[in-house]
Formats: sequence, structure tokens, C-alpha cells
Amino acid sequence: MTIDVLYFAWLRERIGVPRERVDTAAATVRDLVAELSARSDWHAAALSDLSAVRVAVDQRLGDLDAPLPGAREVAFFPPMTGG
Amino acid sequence: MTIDVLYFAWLRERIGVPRERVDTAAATVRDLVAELSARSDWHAAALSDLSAVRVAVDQRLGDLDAPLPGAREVAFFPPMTGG
Amino acid sequence: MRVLVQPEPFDAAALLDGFGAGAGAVVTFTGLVRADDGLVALELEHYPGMTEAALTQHAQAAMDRFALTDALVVHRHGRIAAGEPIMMVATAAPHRRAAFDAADFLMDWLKSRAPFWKREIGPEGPRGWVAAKAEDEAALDRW
Amino acid sequence: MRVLVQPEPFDAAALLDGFGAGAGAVVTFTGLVRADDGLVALELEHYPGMTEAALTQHAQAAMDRFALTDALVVHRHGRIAAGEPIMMVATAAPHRRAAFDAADFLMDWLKSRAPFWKREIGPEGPRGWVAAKAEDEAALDRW
Repeated sequence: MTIDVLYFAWLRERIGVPRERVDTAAATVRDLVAELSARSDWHAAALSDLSAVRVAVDQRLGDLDAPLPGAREVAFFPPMTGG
Repeated sequence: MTIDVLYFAWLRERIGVPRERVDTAAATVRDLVAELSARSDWHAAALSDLSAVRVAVDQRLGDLDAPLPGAREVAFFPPMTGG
Repeated sequence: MRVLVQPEPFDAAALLDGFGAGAGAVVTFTGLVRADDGLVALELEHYPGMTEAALTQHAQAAMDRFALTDALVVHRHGRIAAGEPIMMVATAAPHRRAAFDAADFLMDWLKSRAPFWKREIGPEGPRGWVAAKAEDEAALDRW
Repeated sequence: MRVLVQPEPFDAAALLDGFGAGAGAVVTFTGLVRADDGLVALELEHYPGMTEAALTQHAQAAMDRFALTDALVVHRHGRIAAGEPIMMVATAAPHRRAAFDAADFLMDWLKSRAPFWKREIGPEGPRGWVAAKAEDEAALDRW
């Protein structure tokens, strides 16, 4: 399946792109992270400490175990700092 | 001594005047209440249940034991309902 | 810090223009007259002199206690039609917790310690004086 | 209920004109950019689509939970100069407790769950991304 992967804030800066389209068979976000980390050293470094990373699947907050089949968009970003 | 006595809200309405000047030797608010209650049945009725009455001496909240010598203004009113 | 006690309607936008400049957080509370049970207006009596002094003293207490950078209290008296604002407080602080708590504190105090007395006016004319609420009294114990 | 996510400054007075009509209590919170440590501006990144949806969802949650009669959330993104308002929430309810609590609830949520990320801009240029605060995270546990 094809999924749009989005990065925000320092993840966007470190990985170097705001979004990329990936073809994946990942069953969960955790599997997707493993695939993305193999893409480049930047990906691997940015996604190495997942305690500092939040994830949204189809614009809803999820976790590493969130299932991916059927998803169209996955976003990775640091903890939010609004307000 | 001469003291201005002020009444607010339903105390003003029941006693029938917003203020009156009294010549008194009362040592405390409690003594003053006793003197005022002797002025008319309206005074007596309005001041009969002091749990429903608040008092200020020279515009500062006080209680029945507040000393009066030196005071210029004593006000009686129901519990406040601002805001 | 500013305290206003007046019969006229107040212009909230004008009063808040520039309020909290340099602060990080501004909280406002506005109380409006609800048209409950066909209420047409409230009539507020106050204690001229004491009311202004008491409001000023408590606005200062809030400034000190919550390290506010600014505070504003506006309270009307006289006849206030249903739907109209009756009062407003505004607090400014570096961070939100202090601004929220100070506004909350000022309101709890205003409800039960500020020298104002409310009477309800219905279509038929004046109703009774509004009784103090035990919950308003109890709210003060939080501080 | 109204939710706005926009780069432009907002006109608080215009947005609040008529807000809370018929309610008894209106609370507003305005967050401003503090010029701490020579800060010149904040730069806010958001997640177009998700941000609007998340704000709408939580404004609705506040409406339901606190039985509000109205709610307003405005949040800017992009570059916001020191001293300028960055966001505002407003809540309207029959009584003050609900209006205060709902505004407080919305702010706690916005600080740690709304998809915004802040970066500080100094006179020397961009500084780092603002780290999430443990106290903001802990504040959510109150609800």
C-alpha cells in the first residue's frame, strides 16, 4: 500500500523533507518506523528515540502499535507545544 | 459621641431610612444594636436576627464585638451578593 | 491596576485595549444578567466609598498574591437590564495558572464580600433581594 | 461554537462582540508572546487539517462536558512577534464555575495536545524548538 508520511518541527528539519510517499507492507506504526529508519541515516537518527516522538495515523493520535492497513497518512512529530 | 448609622438593601427598606445620626455611648456594635432596636419596632424587627446581618465600622467589615469609641460610621446590611 | 464602580455600561474592548502588554497570559471574566424566570433587570445597591475601597484592596491583594502584572475590576450598580454585562475582572500574569487563579479568586471574593446587593426586577416590578448563596460563601474557603 | 486557525492577527473585540449573549458568565484566556531572553518572535508550525479537526473536537468536548452555551478557539500559526496575542479561548455558560473550568480545560489541552510546535526567534535568528513541559503534561491529569 502507499502511505503519505509527514514530519513536523525538528523531525521535518532533521529528516530534511516535510513529507514523502512510501510503499509499504507495514502492519503497524512500529513496522513502518523500522522501514523508514532504513531509508537514511537521518531517518534512523530522527526516529531512534521514540519516547520523544508522537505519531498520528490519518490525523488521529496513535501509538506504535496502531495498525496501518487502510491508513493513508502517518505523521511523526515532537510533543506538541501549542497555546 | 455622634455616629452615622447606614442601612442597605432590605434593612434600609424595613427600617425606612438609608442613614441616621445617633448620639450614643455604646462601647461595641452589640451595644449600639440594643440602642437602635429601642428606636422603633421597625428597627427591632430588622435587627432581631443578626445572623442575617453584616456590619461595617468605618467601612471595614467587623463583628458585634467591634469597639465603637472613635468610630464615625457604622453600616448594617445583608450578606453581600455582588458579581 | 484599575478599579471602576459605575452605573454606566462599560466598554470592555476599550478597557482591555493594551491591557496585559508584556504579559504572557490574560484572563477575563464577564458577568451578565441572565433573563431567568422572566427577569427584566437587576438593581444593584452599593456602599459608596466602601465599595471602591474594598474592590481596590482586593484587586491589590490579587496582584500581590498571584504576582500579577496588571488587574482590572469594573462593577456596575443601579439598574442593569437582562442581557447586559454587570461586571468584569481581568488579570495579567507571565503564565496562565496565575492569571486563571487570580480571576477565580477575585470572582469568589466579589460574589460574597464586595458591598453590593442585588434585587430582581420582573415585568411586574421589583421582586425580592437576592439571597446570598451558601456555595458562594463556601467558594471563598478555597483560598 | 467557532474555531479559527490562521496566520493573521485576530481582532478579539470583534470576535467577542455578541459572544455569550444570554449566558451569565463569559471567560476569556489570551496567550501573548513574552519577550523573555530577548525573544523577537515565535514561529508556530501546525498540521493543516488535523489542527482544525482536533481543535473543533476539543471545543465540542468542552461544550458537552461543561454544558457551555458557546465556545471560541482562535489559534495563530506562522511568525508571531513578541507582544502579540498568539491564541484566545472564550467560554460562555450560565454560571461562572463552568465557564472558568471549561477555559482552563481547553488551555491545558491546547498546551499539550493541539498539533502546534513553537520555535523561538531571537535577534540572532532562529533558536531551538520549544520543548514540551512536564507541567503542561501533568496539568491534563486534572481532568
